[in-house]
Amino acid sequence: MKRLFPIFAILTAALLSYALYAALVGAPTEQTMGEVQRIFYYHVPSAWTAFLLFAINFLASIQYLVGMNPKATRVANWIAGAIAVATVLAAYLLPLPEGVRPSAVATSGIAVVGLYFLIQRFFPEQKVDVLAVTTAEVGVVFCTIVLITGPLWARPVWGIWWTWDVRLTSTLVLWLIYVSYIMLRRFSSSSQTPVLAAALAVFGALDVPLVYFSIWIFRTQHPQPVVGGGGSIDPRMLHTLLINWLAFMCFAILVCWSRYRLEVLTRDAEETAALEAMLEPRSLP
Amino acid sequence: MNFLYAAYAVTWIIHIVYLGTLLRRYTRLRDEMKRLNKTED
Amino acid sequence: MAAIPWPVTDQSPNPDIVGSAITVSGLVKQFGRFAALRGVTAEFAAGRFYAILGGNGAGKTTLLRILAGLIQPTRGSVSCFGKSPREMCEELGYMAHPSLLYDEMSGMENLRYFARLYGISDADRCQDAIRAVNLDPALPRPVGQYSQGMRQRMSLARAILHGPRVLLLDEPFSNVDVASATEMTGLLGKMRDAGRTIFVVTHQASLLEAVADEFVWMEAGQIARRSAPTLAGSIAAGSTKGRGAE
Amino acid sequence: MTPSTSSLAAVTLKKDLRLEWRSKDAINAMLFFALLVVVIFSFSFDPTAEESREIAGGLIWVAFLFAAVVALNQTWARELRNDVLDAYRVSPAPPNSLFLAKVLGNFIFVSVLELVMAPLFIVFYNLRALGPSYQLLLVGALGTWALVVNGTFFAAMSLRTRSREVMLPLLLFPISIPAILAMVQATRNILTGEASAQFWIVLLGAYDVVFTIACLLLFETILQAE
Repeated sequence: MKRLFPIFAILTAALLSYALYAALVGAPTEQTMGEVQRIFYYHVPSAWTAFLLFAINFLASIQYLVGMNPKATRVANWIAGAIAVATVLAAYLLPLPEGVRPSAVATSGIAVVGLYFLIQRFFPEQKVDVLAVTTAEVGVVFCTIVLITGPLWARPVWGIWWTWDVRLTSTLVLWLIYVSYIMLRRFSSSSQTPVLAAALAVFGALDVPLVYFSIWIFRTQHPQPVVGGGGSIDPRMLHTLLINWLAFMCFAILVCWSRYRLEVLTRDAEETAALEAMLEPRSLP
Repeated sequence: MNFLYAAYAVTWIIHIVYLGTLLRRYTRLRDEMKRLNKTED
Repeated sequence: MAAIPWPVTDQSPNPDIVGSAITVSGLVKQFGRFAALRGVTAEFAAGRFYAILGGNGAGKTTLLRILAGLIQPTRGSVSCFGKSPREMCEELGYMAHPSLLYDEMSGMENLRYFARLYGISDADRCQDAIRAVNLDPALPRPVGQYSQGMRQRMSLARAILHGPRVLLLDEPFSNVDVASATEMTGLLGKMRDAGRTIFVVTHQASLLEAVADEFVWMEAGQIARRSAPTLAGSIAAGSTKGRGAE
Repeated sequence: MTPSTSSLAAVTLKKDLRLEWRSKDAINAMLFFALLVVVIFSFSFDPTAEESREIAGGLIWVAFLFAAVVALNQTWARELRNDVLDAYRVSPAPPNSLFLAKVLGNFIFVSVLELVMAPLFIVFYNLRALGPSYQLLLVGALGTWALVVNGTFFAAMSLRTRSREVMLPLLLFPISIPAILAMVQATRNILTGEASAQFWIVLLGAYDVVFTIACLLLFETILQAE
């Protein structure tokens, strides 16, 4: 495992440089937005990565909460299985919005549930909490990048830094929730911090659809100067985007890997320190 | 065009700063481990 | 204390609770960079009176709180009559260093409320519990204006109100005058005789020499020694330092 | 033998109200605080009729939010004195009774504050609803519940943190964003009478249902997480 890390790091570096070249030189220049559109190759992969990390955090948090009780674990596993079946059925039986393929819905449903079981299989007990810490923190880093590159793109293209657009605002709220998640972890004085944090993550996940929905309605009531959208994407652009996404995913895995090891070591050190502190001589009354 | 470079710069600055904090935490942890091992002997 | 009709005699010792009442194995409790317990393994028999003794930070209170189900151990397990402390909470009576009472309400009002938490809406049982600790149920004063000794006794009344099989008491005699303390130990001794298991965490071991069945000495988060209830060997225990706890 | 959740919640609520009545710790300070908030808002935002109608929804709810946070921070203060909360935690009483009692208590408390503040706003800002004004009551009740149910939960969560009083708004505000948006928009729509507030009321109701269920499911875990 340890030898794998540098190999993976070198591969990621190579992939990132190729992706950068593809983004800056390889991809064609967009007609209406010009060169600035190339921010897109950094902005969008970062956003997808951040959302994926937050999703993993949510699954890990649920896992942690139900993992405290074997009965709850069993119930949750059945529910997860039922959700997978329900998404597949819904994908093929219910009418879907224009342009959404049933296979896409079915695959994503199965993927999320599969991820849940993968986490359960490979991250038992306390490890799942380490995973939650890691993904939340790295997710916030990526989300911060999304929030900064977003306005840098919007300013030259739309003429404004910020608009209360659905995606922008939802991302901002998600960022706020996860910053408060990290704060809670830092300020907690409980020996059961993971439980508190996991509960907050579940609340955050419940909040996101409500945020998305409310802002969506809010925005349709207040038309904003959002331009563009629609139309098909140049295949070379799509290629560049996907390469960049792959590169950023690898980079995220690399960072998570380091963070994960750091957290494991910190906890070990804490335990050793705690036991050592007890051994210092003290006197009976 | 400036915006493009600004965006790229910001992205990497944030990543590097975060990696820097990770590195700092690592070194601090290593020091502590060393100290703990010493007291154990 | 003349007669203690309740809760000492209302319940004869349950025949199925012979043998060990509480078993703990490998208890470790870590609070961040501080470990309060580091591997406590012990068996405690039913119907006995244990005094848990030890210096500050020896882990006495943490052990008691784990037995009460208030905190979860980092590692290790607790079994109370074969169940977890949370499942047995109706059979546990817990008294902490703070009074666990509302200062603004009178003793009786407090007990009426806490009785409801155990599903008891019978005022007589509250009155009996207050009388058992030798206080007057009709006292209208709010608990905040009680003396420390009265407050501790009222707190004991709250802990024994529902007739628990196991009593967990943390420093019940701190700041209590000797007369009240002797009364309280007498009551506890009678409750033990009625088949209840009693744990008392205290600094004042001398008060319990007469009534306790066993002294449990804790040191540096472990049980250092279990001995007959006498202070004679305490100096030897005090000199056992740190790691030599096995 | 364990008492039912609702009857125990009623007993606990009665006990809380009685204690509050006896000590009047919080209510007097809170009422004065609420008054101050309204007066300062009136200075800060010029209350001329037409504009004020547009922004009043936001102003009122922001003021209520501040007052509510101060009230919510007091929720567990009484249970922490003498560690009374531990007495609850060792008992077989269902944790959700305690939660419901606290939520209802806070709901009453914050409603009283709002009832004091609302007329002041109406007077200072010369407000009059152009839309169906009975809906304001519904928005008020649902909005207050949204704040109070999550607020009580997060106040319990921040019991286990350092700098408790600061933690509560940090946890509560991000999660409350959709609810606040819904309250503000509904109030604005009703005051200006330009659009229907129906969607926002439904959203607020959905928010209340979702988070009430989530709180009831998770409160025991939080309460026992020491």
